[in-house]
Amino acid sequence: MDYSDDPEVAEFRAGLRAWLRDHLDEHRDATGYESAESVERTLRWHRALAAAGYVGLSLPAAYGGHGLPDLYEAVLNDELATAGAPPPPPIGHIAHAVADFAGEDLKTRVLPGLLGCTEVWCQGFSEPGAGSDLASLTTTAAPDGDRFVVDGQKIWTSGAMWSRWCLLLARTERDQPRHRGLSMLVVDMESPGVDRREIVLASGSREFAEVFFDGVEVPAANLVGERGQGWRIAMHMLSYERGPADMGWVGRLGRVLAAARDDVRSGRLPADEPLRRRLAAASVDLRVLQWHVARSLAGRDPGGSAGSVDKLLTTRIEQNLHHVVGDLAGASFVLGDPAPYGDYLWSRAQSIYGGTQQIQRQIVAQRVLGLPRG
Amino acid sequence: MDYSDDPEVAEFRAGLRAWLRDHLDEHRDATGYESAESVERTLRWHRALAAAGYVGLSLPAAYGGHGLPDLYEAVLNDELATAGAPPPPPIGHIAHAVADFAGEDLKTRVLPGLLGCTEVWCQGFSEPGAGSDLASLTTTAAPDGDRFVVDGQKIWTSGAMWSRWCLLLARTERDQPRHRGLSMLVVDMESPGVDRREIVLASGSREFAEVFFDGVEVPAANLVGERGQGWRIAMHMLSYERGPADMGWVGRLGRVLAAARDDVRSGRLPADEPLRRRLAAASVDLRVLQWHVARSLAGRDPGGSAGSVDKLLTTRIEQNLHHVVGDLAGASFVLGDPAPYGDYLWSRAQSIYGGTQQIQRQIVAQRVLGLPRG
Amino acid sequence: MEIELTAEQRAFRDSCGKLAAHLASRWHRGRGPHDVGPSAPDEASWSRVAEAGWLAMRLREENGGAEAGAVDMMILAEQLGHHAVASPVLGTVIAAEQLQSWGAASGLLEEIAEGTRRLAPALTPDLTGFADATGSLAWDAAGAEFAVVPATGTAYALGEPVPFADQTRAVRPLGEPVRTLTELTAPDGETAARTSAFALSLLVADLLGTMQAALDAALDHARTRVQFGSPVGAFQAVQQLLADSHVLTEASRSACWYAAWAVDALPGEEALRAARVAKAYASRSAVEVCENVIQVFGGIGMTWEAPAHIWLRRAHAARAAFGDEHHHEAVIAATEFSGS
Amino acid sequence: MEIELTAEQRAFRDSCGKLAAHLASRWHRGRGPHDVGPSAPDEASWSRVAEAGWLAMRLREENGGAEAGAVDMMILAEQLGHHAVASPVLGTVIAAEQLQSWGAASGLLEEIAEGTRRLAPALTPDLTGFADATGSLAWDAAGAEFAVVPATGTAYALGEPVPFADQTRAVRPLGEPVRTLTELTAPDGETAARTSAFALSLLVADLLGTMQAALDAALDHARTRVQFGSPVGAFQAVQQLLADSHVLTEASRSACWYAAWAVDALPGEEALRAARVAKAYASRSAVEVCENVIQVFGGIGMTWEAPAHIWLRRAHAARAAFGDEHHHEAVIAATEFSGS
Repeated sequence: MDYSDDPEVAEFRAGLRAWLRDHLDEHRDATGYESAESVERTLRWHRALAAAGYVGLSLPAAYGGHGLPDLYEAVLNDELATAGAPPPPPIGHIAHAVADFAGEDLKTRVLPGLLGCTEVWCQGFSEPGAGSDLASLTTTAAPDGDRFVVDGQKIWTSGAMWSRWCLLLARTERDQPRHRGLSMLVVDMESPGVDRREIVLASGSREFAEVFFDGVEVPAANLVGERGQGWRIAMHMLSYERGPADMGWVGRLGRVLAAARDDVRSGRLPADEPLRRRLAAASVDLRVLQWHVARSLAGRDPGGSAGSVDKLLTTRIEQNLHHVVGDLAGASFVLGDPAPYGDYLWSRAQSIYGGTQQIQRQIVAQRVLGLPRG
Repeated sequence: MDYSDDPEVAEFRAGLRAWLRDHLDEHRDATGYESAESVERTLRWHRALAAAGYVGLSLPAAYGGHGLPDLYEAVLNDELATAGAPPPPPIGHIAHAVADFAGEDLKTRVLPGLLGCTEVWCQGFSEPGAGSDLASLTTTAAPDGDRFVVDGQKIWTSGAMWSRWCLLLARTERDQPRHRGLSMLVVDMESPGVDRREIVLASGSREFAEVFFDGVEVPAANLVGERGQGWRIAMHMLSYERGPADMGWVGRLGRVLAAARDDVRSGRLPADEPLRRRLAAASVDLRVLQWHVARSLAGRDPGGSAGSVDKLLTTRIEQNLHHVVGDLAGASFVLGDPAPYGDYLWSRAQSIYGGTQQIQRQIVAQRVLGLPRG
Repeated sequence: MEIELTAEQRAFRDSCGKLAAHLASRWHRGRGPHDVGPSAPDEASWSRVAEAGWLAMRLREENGGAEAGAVDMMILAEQLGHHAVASPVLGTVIAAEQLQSWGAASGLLEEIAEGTRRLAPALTPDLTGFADATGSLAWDAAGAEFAVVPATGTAYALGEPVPFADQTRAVRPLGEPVRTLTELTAPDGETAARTSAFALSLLVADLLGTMQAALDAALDHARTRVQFGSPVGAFQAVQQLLADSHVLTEASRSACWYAAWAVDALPGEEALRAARVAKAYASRSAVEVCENVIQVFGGIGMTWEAPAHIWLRRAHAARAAFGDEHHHEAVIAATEFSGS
Repeated sequence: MEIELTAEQRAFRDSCGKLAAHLASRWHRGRGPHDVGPSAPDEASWSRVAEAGWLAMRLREENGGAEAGAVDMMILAEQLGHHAVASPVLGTVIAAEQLQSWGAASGLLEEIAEGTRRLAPALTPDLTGFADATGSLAWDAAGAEFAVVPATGTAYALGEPVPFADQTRAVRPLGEPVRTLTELTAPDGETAARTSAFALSLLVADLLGTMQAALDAALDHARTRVQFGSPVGAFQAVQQLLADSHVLTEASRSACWYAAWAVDALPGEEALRAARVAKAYASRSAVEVCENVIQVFGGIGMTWEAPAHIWLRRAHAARAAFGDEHHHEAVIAATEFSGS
């Protein structure tokens, strides 16, 4: 049992911290894909990271990656979140899908732009009629000679308003049941017939969009893997989307708590003993989450359903934390700066996105605990 | 909108309080059907209540009842609980089944003993294989000329160790599906073939038993209502078992909170501000429960599924209250007098007995809110 | 004991519901936070509010009112919450009730009752109660001309709305003094307690209407939205969430009814105690219900376009106004659970 | 970073599990509270405990020990919890660790290590920590001869067990002084913190074993018990309860491992901070899990005959020993969240 970093990881971490000390300040305003201006700032940040060698850490060096173990991605996310830096480009799972399944030609065509952060990508999975139920997707990509013709609608497509490319999960095999009929395609978002509509979230965030496909032609050469392999590739991607363990959530939540602690210690926000006690309980939760995530990262195979355990734990802790800091803020939770209320709203989304809490619990019950299906 | 008692109810309440002032002290040790001695004390208490006119309040006067509205039963339960008196005899639902469904002969034979509290009754519904699922009962009462022959096993039969009579729900119609095959019988517990086995609860309570029936003969004249009507009678009985609204639970929980308040005010138990705040929150819950129960009693038809709403609300409040008073007790929650820990254990049973919390929620979802069955 | 609405009250509820729905239809949350309609009602809407008698009904006859009971006002407030009405009816009614308790001149109260003069109540900066000094905030003040701090005998102009989580109500800082009200006299403790109880009971009703509307919408969604081949409302996990939400809503209704009845029926201090209990309970419950509702809606519930966040925001804001559960439970802890 | 048990540690866990199961088989909870077997082990059982080296392994070599790490002790403690072992192994180990930190004579420690002298730790009357005066209680003291309060340099005889919710452990009042230990010296702060961290880490492991055992049993029950035509574990509502319980158990395991590692790897104060966090988390979680387990068992879980209450009782008692979540969170609140 040893929770200390191995020497190489410690060295990587130290190098990253030094780099952040020198470069973070000029990028603090890289607030994501919200407007043309913020996209500009965000891409600058992503390219700075890429230039410094911090993008594609776990991808093969042959395609612009760095060939490091997954753990390094987690360290990167953790350090960025802890430093209050903007997140790294959310491309790891897309890059893995392409690197691990696409043919040589497609890899060579798209991976440099992806890993160099010169082009924005999005991921077209969810549909209005299929929230947590991916296998029921209805967007079709009808094979037609050396191309596919795509018709349908995607939703919750993060960054779609600004993306050049979309990794699309669509139905190519009409006669195959549910998930066996799906394939994965790289779609040029500038193709005729692609239409996008911004989704504004309750928090005011404008990161998501709906994407409509109306007779969009996609070259057959843009097929990732084989026809009918889409479900398998999607599951492979989701296995890299472990969330809590490697997405820097601990660092992010840690900053929320640290800000509350500073407010209390400095007297900026008065906290009576019941509130202080709830803050202490939230700090207990967060330290346990940190240790749990360390154990997850060190010990487990990527893609185990244990990811659902981590997600449930993180959601529970995050939602409680936001209740506590909301109560600490008192009237200023609803008055004045809307950002804390937006963060609270986001905490509510954690039990919905990426599989609702109900589904996550069911996955744990059935796949981890072996309970029978209802 | 008027929450004050009507004059007749106020008068009844005042009379009851006066009677309790004079008579309660000699009966405080009537602790239920736990041992021969406590049964003796309990029956003395029940007979005192009966003699004073407080048993069978809502039953027809013709059979020894008092012909008052249901509300009076609730007032009785509430006043007894608030005064810290032992509960009244738990016979209301049995008496209603007999009075509302049995033939004249059976009524005349058994109601005087029941309402006069000269004989103890129990209710044989639950079975080991059917917890919340009454329709799957397997105990049989095979018709055989002018009698039935009963074989099977009942569980959670309260007071069975000390009962003379059992109101038994058993399967008489072999060819009828599920609940249409059930009938209700009055079984003499002194019949050959009846065997009882005490169930000791985790709290140490010895109120329950298993009852085994091995070829027990029951005269056909002891059939309540018609053959195959058992399910309907059982549902009718359960409609009188509204629990929270009319069982004095508010008074009982009120006494738990009042004791905690006294301990804090007198300094017997130290309470820091977080605990005081949790006690205050529990007192908020309890007052709301009190108002909710008043509304339930005044407004709703007996037997509506709203009983499940009341049960869920009460359970939530009771379980939280016991967490708070347990924490207030500190180490003495686990050390010394085992009664508070037993009360806490009982609070956990509230979400199980009489239909688990899961089932109650499902009833609310499907019958009250009209959601589809899964 | 008669714990239900009379036939007359049910009819009033229905007529309130109709006008509330109309008012709601004139306000739009837009496509995002920068596109929200103003919460101040247009002239036509405000005229209909005044014509309906909502602003007048609670006042005493000599002030142009009809001396309606707090139960009737609760019925109105629940409908305002149910339709998330943006027009500042509660703010006006509460300001008038407070001014009447300070013996304000009939003329002013009549003008408020007729809707020709628009006032908002001034609350402390933490929104937990009526302001007794400057530095306060006018609550539910969309379109209001001024707010009075009775203890200072002064009416203040109002600044631009400050950012507020609730999109349907405006909170505005007090500006320059515009008028002095010399005739005011502090109410006795009994009256002051009753006035606070009245304000709290309206907020409880607003919370109740809000959570019931949210729950109703979630139930509709659960019956119709299909996932994994079934309506989501057929899944036991969703049923459990909705059942719990119904329990909390019904218990809040019980609390709301009692608190409203108590305002006029019990001594002031007792009424205030009941109102504190109801406000604490409904505040906690409304947030829990609205959070459950968003969970049931799933992704769509997190969008600006869906109404779920409007209810959640209104619930949080109404929870804060006149004190949330922590505020009131701290009072209860100090009075009922403090050591000797 | 290497966050897992070594092959050697897994083998040790299995051997601990075997002996723990054997010890558990020699204790019976009887048919009710008046029929519970004594929690003191018989001579044969205690000999096997001593032979297994459980009492000696943590002590320093010069005191007859093998200087085992806290992680190994955690492995042992988890198995003791898992099988709800009544023999007072933890009490003995903790008493020995404390005496060693006070520089007690090798002779005494060797006797404890060999199982020939049976000691229990003396805790404050609220069980939240080591006693520093008289009026204290000996914890996990079944069969113990005496308890030492090092600050007074005195060993005390022990009275009859007081009623205790946990049927598997005995708590006994300190009686007459029986012996003076003149050679004791108070440990420095670093050592004292580490000793407390060690005791806490064992309690956390005991809680972890307890909740895992309870959860395992509930899972077995859920897979086999049929209601409404299906195993109860197929119902989504039951699955949700069990999934949450698994999450709490795994998070508690993560906390347990870190806290145990920290005892020997980090400075004493840091180790103690980690142990407080783990104890707070596991205390809260163990109760929640055991309550969920009883819910899944349904009626049968409420009987004396079923083991569910034994786990719940042990969880509550281990939660209280060396401080529950409220105790430790109050310390954290005071040190980390107090105003300037």
